[in-house]
Amino acid sequence: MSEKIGVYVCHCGTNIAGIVNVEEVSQWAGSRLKDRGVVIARDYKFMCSSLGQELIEKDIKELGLTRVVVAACSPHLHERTFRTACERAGLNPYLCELVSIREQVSWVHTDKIAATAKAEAVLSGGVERVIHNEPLEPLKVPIHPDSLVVGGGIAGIQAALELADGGNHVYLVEREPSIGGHMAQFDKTFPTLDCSACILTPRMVQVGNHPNITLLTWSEVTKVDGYVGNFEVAIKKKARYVNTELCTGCGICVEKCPKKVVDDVFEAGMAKRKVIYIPFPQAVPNFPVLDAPNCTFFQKGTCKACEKFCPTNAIDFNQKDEDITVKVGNIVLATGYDLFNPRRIPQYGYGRLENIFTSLEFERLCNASGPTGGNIVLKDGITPPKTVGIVHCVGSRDQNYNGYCSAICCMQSIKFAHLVHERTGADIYNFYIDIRTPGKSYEEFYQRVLDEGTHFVRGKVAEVTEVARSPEEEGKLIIQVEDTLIGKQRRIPVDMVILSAGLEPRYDAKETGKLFGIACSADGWYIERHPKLDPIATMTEGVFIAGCVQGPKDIPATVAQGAAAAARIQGKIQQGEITLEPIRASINEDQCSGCRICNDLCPFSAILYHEDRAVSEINAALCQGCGTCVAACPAGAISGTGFSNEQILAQIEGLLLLNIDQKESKKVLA
Amino acid sequence: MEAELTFSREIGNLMYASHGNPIKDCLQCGICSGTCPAVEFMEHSPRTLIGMIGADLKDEVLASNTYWSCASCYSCTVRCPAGIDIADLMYALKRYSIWKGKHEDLIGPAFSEGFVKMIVRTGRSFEPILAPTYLPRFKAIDLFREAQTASTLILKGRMPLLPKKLKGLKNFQRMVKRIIPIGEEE
Amino acid sequence: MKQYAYYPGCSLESLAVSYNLANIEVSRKLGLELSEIEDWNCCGATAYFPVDEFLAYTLVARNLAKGEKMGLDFVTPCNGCYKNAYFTNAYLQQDPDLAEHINSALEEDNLHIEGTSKVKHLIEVFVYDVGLEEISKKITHPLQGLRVAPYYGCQLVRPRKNGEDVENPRYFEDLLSTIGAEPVEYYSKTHCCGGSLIVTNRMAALDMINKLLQDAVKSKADVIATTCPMCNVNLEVYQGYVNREFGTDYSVPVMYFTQIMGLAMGIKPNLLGIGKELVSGATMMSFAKVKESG
Amino acid sequence: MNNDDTFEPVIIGFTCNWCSYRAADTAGTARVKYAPNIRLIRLMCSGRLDPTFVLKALANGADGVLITGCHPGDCHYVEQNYKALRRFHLLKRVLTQMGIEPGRLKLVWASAAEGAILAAEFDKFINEVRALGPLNLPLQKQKTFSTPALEEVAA
Repeated sequence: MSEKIGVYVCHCGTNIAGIVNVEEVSQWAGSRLKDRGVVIARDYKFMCSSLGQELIEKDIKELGLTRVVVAACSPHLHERTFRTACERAGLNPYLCELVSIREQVSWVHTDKIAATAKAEAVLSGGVERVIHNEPLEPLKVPIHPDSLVVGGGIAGIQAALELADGGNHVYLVEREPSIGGHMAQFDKTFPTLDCSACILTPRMVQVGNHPNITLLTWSEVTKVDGYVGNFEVAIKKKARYVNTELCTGCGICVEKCPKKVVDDVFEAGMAKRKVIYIPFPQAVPNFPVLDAPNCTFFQKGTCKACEKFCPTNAIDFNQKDEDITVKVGNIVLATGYDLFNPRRIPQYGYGRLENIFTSLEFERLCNASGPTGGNIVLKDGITPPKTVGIVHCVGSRDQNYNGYCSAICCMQSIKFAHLVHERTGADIYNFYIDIRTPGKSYEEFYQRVLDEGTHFVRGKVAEVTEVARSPEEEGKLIIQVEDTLIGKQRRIPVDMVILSAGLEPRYDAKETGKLFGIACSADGWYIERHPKLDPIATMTEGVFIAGCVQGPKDIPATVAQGAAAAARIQGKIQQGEITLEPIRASINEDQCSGCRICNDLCPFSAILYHEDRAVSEINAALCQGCGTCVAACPAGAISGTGFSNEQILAQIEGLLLLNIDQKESKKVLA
Repeated sequence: MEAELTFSREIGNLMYASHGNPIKDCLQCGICSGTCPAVEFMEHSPRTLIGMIGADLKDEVLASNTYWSCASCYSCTVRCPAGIDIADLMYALKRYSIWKGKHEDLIGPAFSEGFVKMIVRTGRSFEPILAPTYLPRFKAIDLFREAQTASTLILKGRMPLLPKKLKGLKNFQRMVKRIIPIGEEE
Repeated sequence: MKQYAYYPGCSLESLAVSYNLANIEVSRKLGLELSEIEDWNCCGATAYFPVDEFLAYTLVARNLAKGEKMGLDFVTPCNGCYKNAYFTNAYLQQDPDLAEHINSALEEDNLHIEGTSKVKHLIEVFVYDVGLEEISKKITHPLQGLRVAPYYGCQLVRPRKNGEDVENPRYFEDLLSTIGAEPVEYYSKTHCCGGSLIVTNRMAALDMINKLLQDAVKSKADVIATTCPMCNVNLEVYQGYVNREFGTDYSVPVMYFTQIMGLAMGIKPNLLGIGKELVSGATMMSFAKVKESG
Repeated sequence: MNNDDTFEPVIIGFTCNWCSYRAADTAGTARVKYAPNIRLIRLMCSGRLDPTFVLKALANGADGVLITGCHPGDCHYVEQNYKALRRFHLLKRVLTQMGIEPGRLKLVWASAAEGAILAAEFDKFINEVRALGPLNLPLQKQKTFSTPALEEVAA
């Protein structure tokens, strides 16, 4: 039996009608496409208005339409509107097609005749396509109420707390021995200058004690299976060699441990730590971890000092890595950033010359709990600097390294200038290309630091050298730069240089992304679902991103994203189940030859292979509907709902007006 | 819609290998000037010159001695954060100024032209032929020193008195003429 | 015996004859044959580009084409020639239009170029093709205690070719340690000597030379080792000019890296063209002699 | 160089739902103008592009086919646009073997933001195809009404 198709052409005021002769289009459809099943064709001022929608609903009920085509704006705008309208009238929403004659016709063309002709062709394509549409039911999957948060920095902490306070269980996985992330290493936070630790540690403690949070530090996610609402996540708990059941965190083991190594994680290489250690005093959890590769016992089989002195016999040299699996409904990725390594810019002398610090090293240097107890001094540990140079944009805004702006370096450098001024009264030079202070009371902070007498020199530093060309340069670090505002070459001798190194994606961001089925941009940051309207969701349903994994950002923005991600998940959990667009691929087992070509094509590993029956099968909930497998299947055994071969081939014929009389079509094509 | 020919476009068209050089991407950060070993001898720093090109100050740019002071050491090129091959840009300006016959005052242009003419004549570079192209512009004392140096070099056997010529010189010259019509005086 | 298409460049027939001698001697000792490209022409140094970009490519391409014909890697001991050859070759490879244009001119000389052969600087051939391992085996008179300032110059390392370290390269130092000498760390090892300005902007050039010598002397170098005739002439012949100009009293010997290698391999100084320099190399020769007698 | 001035090519463009289709929308919203010769089909991903779509379009009267997708590395399905790239190269060869100018098929990357760029690419390609002239395939001569699409409805 042939379909009864209703065609509706929208004027969109004059947006469409101004260029496209909408009346002609609807008449053309009514007559020329009659034998294609079009029983009614109308045009109306605003199809999306309630009156316009009622028009459709009325026709569906009275004329018994089996298909609907609306020629109006982009489906991204109103597809849902018209589909719901059809649903109200008892027609399966997926039997309604929206073709764009505004964004892709009236707004981009000027010749009325040609535009009208194209509108007709586009419409005819829609009609041919809709004939092959199938009634679909949206997929509903239950949401597991537990969530996983990966990364224990401030973003992850925020997300975890919001979720837990909302009464949902959270697994917080952190690969370091303690949560806290970069923020725990900072001294002060701009622009308010409140002590980073003072505002962070309470949150960390909350996480530690929260009944709804399972804290898994010194652990890493190794495998992610399943799909939104029903993830199954494998986590490796690395051996701590400390039985946390017995350990009281008294710290005697650390005290007694005879061996020290450089701590290049928390202290950024600025200080040493014991081989068995608690990363920092306020660490959560407060259990020590034993660094086996460096441990004398593991190297030589002797020592065991920690074990001897432990009052509760909590040291366990036989502890092994432990693999656990958890079931969660949603995931937040908050794995943060790595610092750009200034060694990559040899002319800045980092690692070659004394008294050149990275931003992170300097944070430790002026941190009260840091190696110098917060005294800003040169490498000799006593002399305070008389002049300090702070270099902005190190590794950022530079095609030789990272093209993007790291967003926080300007404010960070200005903060450093203030701290140095406050604690040493030294002469300070900031070398910048542009000053970027786009945040609440950021500009005011900049003004304040200007007011403190810090020199701001506009110019990208050419090099930092110890080679003196004049007596006053002897024994100093000389910063060579063009002061672009006065157009003069300057060589500025300083005692200390701080390199405001940029932010980079984690070295292993790509692999992590693969693990969770999300993609990295060219820069290496994770791609959000929409850069403006959906910055925390990803293309993988149920996986969210928060903080610097999505791109460089300051603490407030990071916290906001953590909270936002949590709120999104909260909502999903409340719904109990989620509906997925039924645009999915499915395999007809009778046609499947079991060649397995499709298996490796799927980036979401939604296709599993049944050895026994030698056929492949697609997990509808995992499938994202890209259709690559459909196109690739040599046996034509895979079909994609919503984008089937029939639909597309028919649309091609429609667009080329094969469906109507040739003489006529010539006229239209011309 | 043909955009009008700005100076920066004109110059861009003179840089084939660097695909016109992304001059407009310049951040005016000044790392080129800060790096340049000859900057103290330039009327305008490389950064300023690029700015002037962007501002379409054609005459001022061509009048500047900056590009003739470039030693083509490429230090700026490798450091430019915008990926501009500044040394190549300087070459382009040199070409432009030679064509427009600017800078009779400087040695650079005469030297380059003399050099090329010599190559076209013999196929090899050879100081004694080259010297006359620039020596006249030297001060007497400098001339004397040049001569001194030359004679010592000759004694050390480091300066042959007869130029070498290519065997396939005729072909060579026809080849050159395929590219540019200079060396006609042959 | 590995063969290379050898392009000495003009200066090696005049100002840098000794460089040419040393190159051939040392290469032979290392089992390399430098077969000179027949009837090569000047590559234009830095003086072509100001006149015509395509002419510059064509003149370089002629030599490259001859090298390609020999089916050997193209090797040159001159930084300027090297940079010109390397990039011309690369451009011709990447850009068929340019290649066509250039080839239309080369036809006049019955030549054709594909841009397929590899272009190398002699020092790269030694360090990477031969290898420090092999070289060390040939060292009979290691130059113990000789403090050498390795001078890379500009166009050996710049512009960047493929992601190598252009700011702080190390291979020259490694080569020097291999022959028993003591490479000194000094600031300006890749800074410009102003070679291309010595005629056109004398003051600028002398200023650069001055800074360079200053750093070399400060680092207590007995000798500066160069990889380029232009740099060498600049640093050596014009040392007197610098002294006159800045009231300094430099007398730092400047030698070609192959000359120094040659000494360490026990090759007779005169075979290496030593003795032709204006700044006496006596101070450094003492080291070599000590070795020879002992 | 166009021999027949009255000739207006018809071009089918395959777009990715996440980038190029949105780019076309962006072009619309920004009122960027381009020639009306191109008609777009929305796929979920350029990876969905079945080579037969292209051949079908050409066989049924299109003078050129434009494939568009997300920039490499930006694919919303991680890496499927690379598969499109592979198929594109394959198709080029097939077309050449069939005696069809490979210039009638083109691949363009466009992100959702690059409306203006995409519009410019449309015009560029339309002109390229116009220069190639009409595609006259033997198959095209006997175009009939009975296409698979029709039979199904009739049944």
